[in-house]
Amino acid sequence: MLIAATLAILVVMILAMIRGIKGPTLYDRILAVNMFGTKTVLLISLLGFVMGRPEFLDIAIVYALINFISVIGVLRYSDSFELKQKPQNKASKVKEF
Amino acid sequence: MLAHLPVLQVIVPLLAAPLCLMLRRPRLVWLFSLLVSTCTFLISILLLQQVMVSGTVIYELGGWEAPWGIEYRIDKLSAYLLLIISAISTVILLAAQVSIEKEISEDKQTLFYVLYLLFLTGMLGIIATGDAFNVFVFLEISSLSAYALIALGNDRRALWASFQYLIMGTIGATFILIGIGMMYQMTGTLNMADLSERLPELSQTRTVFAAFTFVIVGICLKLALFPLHLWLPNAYAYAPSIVTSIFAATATKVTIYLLIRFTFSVFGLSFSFTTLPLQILFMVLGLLGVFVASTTAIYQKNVKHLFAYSSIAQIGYIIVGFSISTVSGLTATLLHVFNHALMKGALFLALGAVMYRIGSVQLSQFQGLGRQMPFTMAAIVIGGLSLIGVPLTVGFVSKWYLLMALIEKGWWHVALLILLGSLLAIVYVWRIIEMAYFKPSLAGRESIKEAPMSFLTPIWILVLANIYFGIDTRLSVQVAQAAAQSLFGVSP
Amino acid sequence: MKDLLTVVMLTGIYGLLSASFFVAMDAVDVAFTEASVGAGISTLLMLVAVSMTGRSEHSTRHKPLLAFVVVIITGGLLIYGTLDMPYFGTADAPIHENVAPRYINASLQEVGVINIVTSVLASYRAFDTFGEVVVIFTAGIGVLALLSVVRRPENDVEIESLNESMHEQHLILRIVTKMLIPFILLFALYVQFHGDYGPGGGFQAGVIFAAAIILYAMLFGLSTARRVINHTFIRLIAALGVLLYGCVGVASLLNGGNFLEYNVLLDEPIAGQHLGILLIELGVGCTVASVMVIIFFNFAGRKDYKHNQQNKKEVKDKTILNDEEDHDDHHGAL
Amino acid sequence: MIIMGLYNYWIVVVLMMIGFYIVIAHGNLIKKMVGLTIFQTSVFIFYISMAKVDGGTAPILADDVNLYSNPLPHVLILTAIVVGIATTALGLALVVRIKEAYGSIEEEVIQTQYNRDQNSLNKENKTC
Amino acid sequence: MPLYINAVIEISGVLCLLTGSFFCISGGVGIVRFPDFYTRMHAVGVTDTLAAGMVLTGLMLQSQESLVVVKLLMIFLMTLFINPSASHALAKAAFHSGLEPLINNNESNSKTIDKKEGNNRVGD
Repeated sequence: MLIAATLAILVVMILAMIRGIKGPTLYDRILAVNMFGTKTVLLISLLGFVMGRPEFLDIAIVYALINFISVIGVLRYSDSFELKQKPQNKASKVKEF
Repeated sequence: MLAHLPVLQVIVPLLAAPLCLMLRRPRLVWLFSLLVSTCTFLISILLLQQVMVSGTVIYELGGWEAPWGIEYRIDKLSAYLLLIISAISTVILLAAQVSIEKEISEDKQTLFYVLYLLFLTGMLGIIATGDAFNVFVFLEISSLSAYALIALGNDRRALWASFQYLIMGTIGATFILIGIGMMYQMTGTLNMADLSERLPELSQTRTVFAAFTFVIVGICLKLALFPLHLWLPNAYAYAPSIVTSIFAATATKVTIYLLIRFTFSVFGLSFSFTTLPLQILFMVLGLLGVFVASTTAIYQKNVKHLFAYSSIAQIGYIIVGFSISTVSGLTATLLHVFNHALMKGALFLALGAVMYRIGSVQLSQFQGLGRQMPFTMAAIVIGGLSLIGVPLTVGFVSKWYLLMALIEKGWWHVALLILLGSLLAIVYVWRIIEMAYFKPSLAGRESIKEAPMSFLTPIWILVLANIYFGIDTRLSVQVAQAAAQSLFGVSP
Repeated sequence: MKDLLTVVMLTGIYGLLSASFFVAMDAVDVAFTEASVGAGISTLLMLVAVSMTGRSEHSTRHKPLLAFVVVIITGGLLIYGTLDMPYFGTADAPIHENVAPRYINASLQEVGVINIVTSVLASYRAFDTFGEVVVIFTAGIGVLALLSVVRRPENDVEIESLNESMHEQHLILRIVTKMLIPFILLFALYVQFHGDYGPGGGFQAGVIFAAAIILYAMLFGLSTARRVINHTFIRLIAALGVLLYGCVGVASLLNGGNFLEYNVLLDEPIAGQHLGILLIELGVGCTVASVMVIIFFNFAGRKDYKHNQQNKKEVKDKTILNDEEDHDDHHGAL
Repeated sequence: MIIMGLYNYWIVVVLMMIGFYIVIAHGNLIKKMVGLTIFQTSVFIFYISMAKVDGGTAPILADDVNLYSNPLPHVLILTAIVVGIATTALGLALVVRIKEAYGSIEEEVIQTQYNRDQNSLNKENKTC
Repeated sequence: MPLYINAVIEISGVLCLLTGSFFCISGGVGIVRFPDFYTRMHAVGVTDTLAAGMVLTGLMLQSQESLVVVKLLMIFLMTLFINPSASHALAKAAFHSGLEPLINNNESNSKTIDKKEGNNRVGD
């Protein structure tokens, strides 16, 4: 059972990777990386059970955190490229809150 | 406390580095690091004495015995190199304060001394350790601080030089890591003494061969042996003067040490020199290095570049001596390591003094400098004579031993080539002398004065050492010979 | 691929993948570190660097042939070297026979720590770890020497307002982050002190701790974070970590043992070992956390500084405008 | 048998060589750093696969387990990872400074500017 | 009686794992097959959190040690917080950067992009 779940996750990881390589926009790639990260969290949790030593789940927690941080990082540091365009979008942005 | 000397040798500068960060005033930091460097120098003298009297000193770090823990193993070779490095570092630090004040902005001066001490630590650690992986760790300490030190140079070219060095250095270090991994895989140990016991029986395996190749290529990348030397001249030329001096005087010596350590002690003489055509390979590369680098040096317009290429040529001599693989050959190599440190230390420090006064080390700027900075230029002349190998200087001693070793081995043609190579050195040294003494001084140079005392003192200490060890060769030859003999005695 | 941002993100994936592989290979501690470093910190640093150096590659010069030959030779040599290696996974390979058995069999009696990796790392080969701490310290000093900018208060204000304008849209993220950060810090402490029993230890804890601060700095602006974590203070911590490690060694010297011989720290060897490991792990954690923060702050600080300098003229009026707008907006949203 | 026993080392070798190729063949400095990271990470994988014992588990002592993988390579690689991140950080810092000084991070652009520096400086000194 | 409960737990664990895997796969298919960024985002955002929750619950039901359960619960909570907010940030960043959703006016699968209405539609 666990093995089946692991395999499913591996398949999904490959699918995410395909999207990550294909793109086409930066955001698709970030999405793919994010998905890849969450799937890695699951994979690590499952691997612990498959190998019979499930006490190493700390790693999965770190993965979840790091994944979040890197998504934020990518957004933060790709945002700044478009800083000059921002004032134009400003109006629509403000309304959204 | 005497029993702890090996570890104190390394941790004194190491712990001083973070302490430096807490002292705020650059002058204070300089005094402190000078004090620390002097301490390491004293420790290394004591260590050498201890080793010469009672043989190899072993120190178990953490109290765990050798293959399980890390051990420091100071034999004659390592004690000899520890002494060279800590001595040169102390002398160079004497001049640091004046030079650094001029070349580095004030907020970074403290960082400079911290990095300097870390660099010193890295080198001492590489030499003292008896554990293959520990070598890698300390190699990285010294290389990382080296990259940062080079990049502190004022010129923007320093950055590019530093980056190139970083790439080459990291590839080299990773190669060494791969080699260590393979050795570990075949033997299950990382301790050098243990490795040298286990490797001979595995010497026929392809894995050990690959491990050996990777370690040697990695070291040669760091060493700037002839075809892999491209990073060195630029790194030397654009680093701050003090950094260039310490690099030229010590950094290559450490890699030579590593080369000797791995070929002689770890893999063993019979494997290194009979299984592989290493002898011929190194000799050819060494000779090529001598000729190509000396010829390139002749055409340099920047004196720092000129001496950097001359360093590559000197590495060539050292490697030729190493490739002879006899006791006398190795003695010549070790002597030249010592002598080259003295020469290049003096020369680059003198260049630092020129830089301090003129702000440039272009050859054209040296016009008439012999009259304006007589002491500095005299130091450069004596250092240059030493490079050529004129009698009564240290350069003569090591070349003499090298020639003797070659003749003893029966390699007449190589000996002749070495002499020819020295002729090339005459050409490039002459260019500087001509410029400095036989050309009228440049206009608007009347105000240029002799370098300050704090610069001249360390320069002349090194110059006088050049002459002293050129006349009284007992001490250096005795130690080098003992180290070489012990290396041949230990290895099967 | 010409888009460097993509390249960096895929490198991050490579880090994640290799970390998963490490878990499958039983190297949980290594996986822990690789996840936080390879996929986390190093990706972040690369992202900042890319954002400062430009996103697309314009390289035309390639030296493919020469490079290819070198790579083929190196690879060929490596493959050749593998041929005599013991097969993958064999239990009686020499690598598992010489030194390792003592670690596995005796470390519990000799060091008293369940996690063998920790006992080797912090006791048998503690000096390597000391070297490692010094390496990271060196890197921190190097980055300081290369990137630190002299900051003036007025710059700070401008940078801050710029930051504000860039971040006001991240309200939800800010709230989630505010909730997460205490938890992350707590988790870092857990990893720090749980290293004896499971995967973890000073290095990993330091990285996680730094990650929390970096996260804060990314969402709330660098100058806000700098106000919490002072420039001088963090340098002091970095230096203190190394010193703490060294002092444990010196203390054991003074107590009559060798350098880093923890047995002599207390009356009972095992207790001494525990104390020593605890202290050095703390030293590692301090240095790693502060150096990571130093590195990130200097990268990001230089970016903001340069960016600010560049746009000083053109942004100035806009910033004031935005600033007002932001404040209104912020209040409205809250 | 030889393929079954060694294939994973070969995969690691291929990965290493990909990283190595990127380092020496690409002109973009960021890509060089990426290549360096890949190269180093692959060496880590190489070490870790040496440590694996079939049927063994993670080297954290437990009551009902008696076969553990080799802990020593794990320790070495922990150190090596730290060294790797230190190198990466310093390298990236250099790249950033290079970008500021040269306005580019492409090797060929920098090299031409570098050479120009070298030549112009020489001329300057001759005239003055 | 305890046997009975055990069986229930076991079966529900397996069921959770299975459904989790199923959602995983569907999300994976979604990210590859959907036509534009926002739809992919939808596929991933929805299934990711649910799938993670399912799989983690399944594992919780299978584990014996309480510490493991607590850790799994932590991971569960974190994914619950982190995933949606990351998706939110991502979608917003994409939208602000000017990435237009692909809107299909025709019933068939032709790939025309309607740029006029892009902003309003998403705003709704």
